[in-house]
Amino acid sequence: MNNLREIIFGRLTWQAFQHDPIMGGAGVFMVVALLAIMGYVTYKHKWGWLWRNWFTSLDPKKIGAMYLIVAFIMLLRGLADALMMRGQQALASGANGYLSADHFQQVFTAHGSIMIFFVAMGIVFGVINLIVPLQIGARDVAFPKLNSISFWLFAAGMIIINAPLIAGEFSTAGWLAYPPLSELQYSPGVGVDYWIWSLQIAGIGSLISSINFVVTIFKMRAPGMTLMKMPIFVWSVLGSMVLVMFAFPILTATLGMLSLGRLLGMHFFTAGGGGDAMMYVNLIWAWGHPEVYILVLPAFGIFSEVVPVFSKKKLFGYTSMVWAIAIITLLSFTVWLHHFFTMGAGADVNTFFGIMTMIIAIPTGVKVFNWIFTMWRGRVQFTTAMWWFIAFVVSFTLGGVAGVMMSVPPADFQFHNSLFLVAHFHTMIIGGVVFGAFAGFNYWFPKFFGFKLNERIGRWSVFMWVLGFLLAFTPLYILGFMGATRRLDHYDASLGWQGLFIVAAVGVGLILVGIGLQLLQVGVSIWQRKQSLDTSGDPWDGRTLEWSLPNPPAEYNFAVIPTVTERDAFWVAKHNNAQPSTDYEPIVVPENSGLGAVVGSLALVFGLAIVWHIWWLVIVTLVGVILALIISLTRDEMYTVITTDEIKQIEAAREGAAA
Amino acid sequence: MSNRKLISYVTGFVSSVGLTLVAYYVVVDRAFGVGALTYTVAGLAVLQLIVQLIFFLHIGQEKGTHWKLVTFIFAVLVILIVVVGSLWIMHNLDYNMMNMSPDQQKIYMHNNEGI
Amino acid sequence: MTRVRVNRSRNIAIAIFLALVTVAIVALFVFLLAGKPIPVLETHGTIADQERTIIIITALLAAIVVVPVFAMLAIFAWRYRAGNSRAKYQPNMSGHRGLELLWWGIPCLIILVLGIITYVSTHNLDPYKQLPLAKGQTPVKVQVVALQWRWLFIYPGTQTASMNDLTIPVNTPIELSITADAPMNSFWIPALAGQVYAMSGMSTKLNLSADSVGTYNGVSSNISGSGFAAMSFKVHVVNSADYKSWVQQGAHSMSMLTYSDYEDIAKPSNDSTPRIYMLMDDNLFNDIINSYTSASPNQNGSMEMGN
Amino acid sequence: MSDLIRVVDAEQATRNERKALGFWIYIMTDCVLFATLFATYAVLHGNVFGGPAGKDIFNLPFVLAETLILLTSSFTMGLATIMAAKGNRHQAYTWLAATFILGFSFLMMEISEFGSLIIDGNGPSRSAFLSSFFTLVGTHGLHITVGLLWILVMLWRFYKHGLKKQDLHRLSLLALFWHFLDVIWIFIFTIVYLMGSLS
Repeated sequence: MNNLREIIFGRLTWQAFQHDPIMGGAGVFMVVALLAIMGYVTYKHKWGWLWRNWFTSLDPKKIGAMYLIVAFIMLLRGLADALMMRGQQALASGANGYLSADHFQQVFTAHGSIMIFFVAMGIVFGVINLIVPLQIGARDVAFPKLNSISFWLFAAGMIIINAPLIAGEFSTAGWLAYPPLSELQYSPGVGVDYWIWSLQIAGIGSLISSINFVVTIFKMRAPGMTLMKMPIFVWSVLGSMVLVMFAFPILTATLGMLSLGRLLGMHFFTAGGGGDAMMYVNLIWAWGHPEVYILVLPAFGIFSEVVPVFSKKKLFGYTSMVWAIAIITLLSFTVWLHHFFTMGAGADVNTFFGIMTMIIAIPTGVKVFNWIFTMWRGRVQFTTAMWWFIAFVVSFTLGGVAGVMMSVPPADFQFHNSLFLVAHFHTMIIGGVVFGAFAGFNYWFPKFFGFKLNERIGRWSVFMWVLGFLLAFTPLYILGFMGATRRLDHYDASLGWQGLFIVAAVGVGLILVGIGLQLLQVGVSIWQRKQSLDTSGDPWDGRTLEWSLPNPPAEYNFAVIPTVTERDAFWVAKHNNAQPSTDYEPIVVPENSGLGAVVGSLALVFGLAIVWHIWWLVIVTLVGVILALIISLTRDEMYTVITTDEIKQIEAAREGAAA
Repeated sequence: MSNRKLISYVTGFVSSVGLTLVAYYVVVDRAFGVGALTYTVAGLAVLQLIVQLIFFLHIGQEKGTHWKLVTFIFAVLVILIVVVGSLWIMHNLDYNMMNMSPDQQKIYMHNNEGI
Repeated sequence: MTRVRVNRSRNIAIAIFLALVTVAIVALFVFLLAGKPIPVLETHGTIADQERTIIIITALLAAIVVVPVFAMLAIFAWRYRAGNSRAKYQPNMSGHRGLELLWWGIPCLIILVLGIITYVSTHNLDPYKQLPLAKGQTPVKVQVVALQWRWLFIYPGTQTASMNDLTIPVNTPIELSITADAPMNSFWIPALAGQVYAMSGMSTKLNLSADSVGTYNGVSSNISGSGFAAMSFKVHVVNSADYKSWVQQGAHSMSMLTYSDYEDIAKPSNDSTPRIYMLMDDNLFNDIINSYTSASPNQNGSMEMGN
Repeated sequence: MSDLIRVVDAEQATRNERKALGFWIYIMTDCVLFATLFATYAVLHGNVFGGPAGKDIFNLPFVLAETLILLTSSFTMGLATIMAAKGNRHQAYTWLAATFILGFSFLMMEISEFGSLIIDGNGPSRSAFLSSFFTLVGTHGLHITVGLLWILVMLWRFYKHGLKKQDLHRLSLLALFWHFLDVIWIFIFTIVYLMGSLS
């Protein structure tokens, strides 16, 4: 009998659903929230509407919005994990905190994996889907169906990484799961498998999306928009997507080899059998370092759009900024060893990678100088987006100092895996990517919702965020000097660290206040949207093409694709008060396609099945994916054509609303 | 137009087969020392890569901006950095860990000096 | 005109408030640090001393770039704010070759200087480099094995091995060979020297020398399973006479350490109380490495396979 | 209506051009994936852990046959594209079928090699060398299987719908994929088999 159960359910048993109160509580909360939402949608008979307008939509703006919704939900989960860790470390001086060591290790592994793979990557792909087609004067991305598949693989990965709250437990091996700890010998449970397959499925989604956007930027720019006339945000996205394109295959191969070690007993990285765990560390960081530049380059791009607009001035040193992006893109493949200076490589190897790490700091520094000199002799308006830029420069530059300090191998021998390092990468990612996302959110919000966000509450949310951020991470820098390593679930009272950990907990509390103010900002802005309506489509006197469209832009973006003659295309058109041309041509729009949702759900079931070794289900879902792809790819692509008079009506209706 | 493509395929095919056979027999008959053999065989492989790229994959013959060529060159650059970098790092790491017990040293010498 | 004055006083009030907040925070951190050990800065090892100097030099070099960034950010944000119509306004100014040269050039120079420092210091402070020996001095060799959540120290040539207690003579070069019979760990004594990974099936090296007697903390700084947080040990730096008598303890310790005894204590455990063992097998360190690398089950019968 | 058809055809042409570039970039990313597996093989091929090394298990004549078969299939795939471009449906169909047969026999030879290794107890879980060997050559085998499946789909479409414009475009992508797999095999043949038998 047992044998039959194993064939059907693999290693899934009832015990897998039993959890300790906190994890079980989180799982129940998640299921209840999901059921509540699904119940509300059923009550409102909105499933058809959701399927037609959102789940099968190939409009990149809608896919971008869905990315951002998933990223926001995952930000809440990541923050909850952060709070639990701060709480544990504030209490665990000389005693065990309220979490067991095993549970604490699941919390920091989930915090790291979710924040990087589902919050940061979600924000990057969300903003790119929303903004890049608008800025290059395109109606769509190069491969609309693949774009939908990418999102649904990302969503499937998100569900898999949250499934351990319901069944089984999550990995305790950290966000990069170094073997031999992540091999079967030391992690026999399902935790590491959940981690592998959630990242693998989301990673393949990211890879497909990067190919999509590189071809979009190469082939679908408005006529006349040469590479050197593109908005600088599009340059940073091009750099980021090239990095995704060439780094994610390394992640796919490495995660594949780790899972082959766990599923079929292969010996790539195992302790015995000839395996070499150092090769895993080498490969995972050969992907890992380009990954952090994948996240930060689009944030640099957002600031390169925000600062010129709110300084009423051209971007300072456009060519120099483009060269900086190109150098960062190439050099980010040559520095990865600084993540394991202490593994025992020789002095020559450490010196080479140390010096390469310092060299890559030069273009980053140049970009900061160029932003600051964009403010020089400008008229700087301190909107919330601009305050986020100030917060970015303050935190990112401090983080940069810590980075340069750790680029010298002997100094890194004292900082590696200490809280100094933890404070450094949080300063770079929160200061860079998160503050960049918030600046972008405030800057482009009117474009998609038609009204501006409240400035006063926005400013206060920035101040609270920055104060909380400094209070949360300065203690960690200091604790690094005191010899505190990362990932400690308790520590000796004699070391005298508790006071600093309490200050860090207070800091995260202030960050929560900052986030509360942001939610308040959105709520109040929605409530008072009448007062801050913007019907001109250009609330900030913008410079790039997305501001030439009404708020929110039509599904096809541009009724007539504009021809571009110079950089800052919209600013030039505005000052020559060129009216948008009205000789409309029929527009070809791809029909909705359920392929993305189908492949995504099959990938979700595949992921869960392979984690629980339900082999028959693994084969069924794989065959399902192959069949779905063959059927959809051999069918002739169906288009709907918007005729010229339909366009006239839509544009006329928009003019009416705007007037 | 099509017989020009035919000639390209035929030349590509014949030279590929030729290069493969040369590499094969050079190794089987141990024409020179192991070190020299390794480099010849690697050289023949790169040669065949270039042959296939030109005659089968028609690289560089696209009209308009050569995006294919640009992405190919960047891919080769990344591959060289990652592969050569990894080999240099891992060799250096293994060398540093080398003070193992005597019989490991024998295995290590045998494997690494032997290639 | 009064509105402007009110504005100015409001700004001054904000400035004072911010200054007070910063002073309060700085005071808080000074209070929290008073009397607490800061090993990375208060170093007691020749290697750690040099590493501390490099940390300070690098921070200062990086500050050369950071201080002007903050200054210019504040000045430009204030001087060119929209309200200040007196400031020069050049909307089409989009580049300046001289300035570009400045902030491409100066960082390159700084990095050149830092690069030289890196080259010299990385070779000088390489954990694998033997430390210079005074006349007639012989380095003390210690073999370290990272277990599941404890540290075993083997003193080859003596009959002593100890758990979680590294006792070394002062002002003597110590040569540590480090391996693991556990997931990847990192052997780190902040006060004495930089860290180095401890990995199974291979041995890494760390050369250090303590320059003052005392007790220091050692930790593992790489996650190695559930007991990782408790994986610290004490380092007792004693004068050479005390060291000689300490090292003899093993000879008359009750608990013996053969390979099979070793296999018992290598099982996962959180019992981190220091212990002294009588070392029976002088080749224990290599046998532990051997159990991972050689396929044939070695004579001690422990066959470590991947799964 | 005619101008709608014209617009849709023009749209399809630009989309096909983008697909060609997108597929080429996908192949570049696949090269990086194989590069990672090659790097792992190069690092781990010495770790035989008491098991057989490369020269003990490689049968060079057998591998030479495999290589020549795959090279020929690359040539017949080229002929299929030429014939399809000329509109000669029968010739295109025959050469494509020939490519399938050659590709299929290559796959069967590879599976038999793997099978005999596993039966002798030298499966992928025997040592790091064998793990990296099976994974590198196996991943190439998987790609060949996908290629063969794709050829079958194309054979079915030629049989059922003749030479339609969109299928010619799909055939050109398939040929690109097949030639790429042949290039990867050249490096496997050289680095794994030829260099393996030298040590």
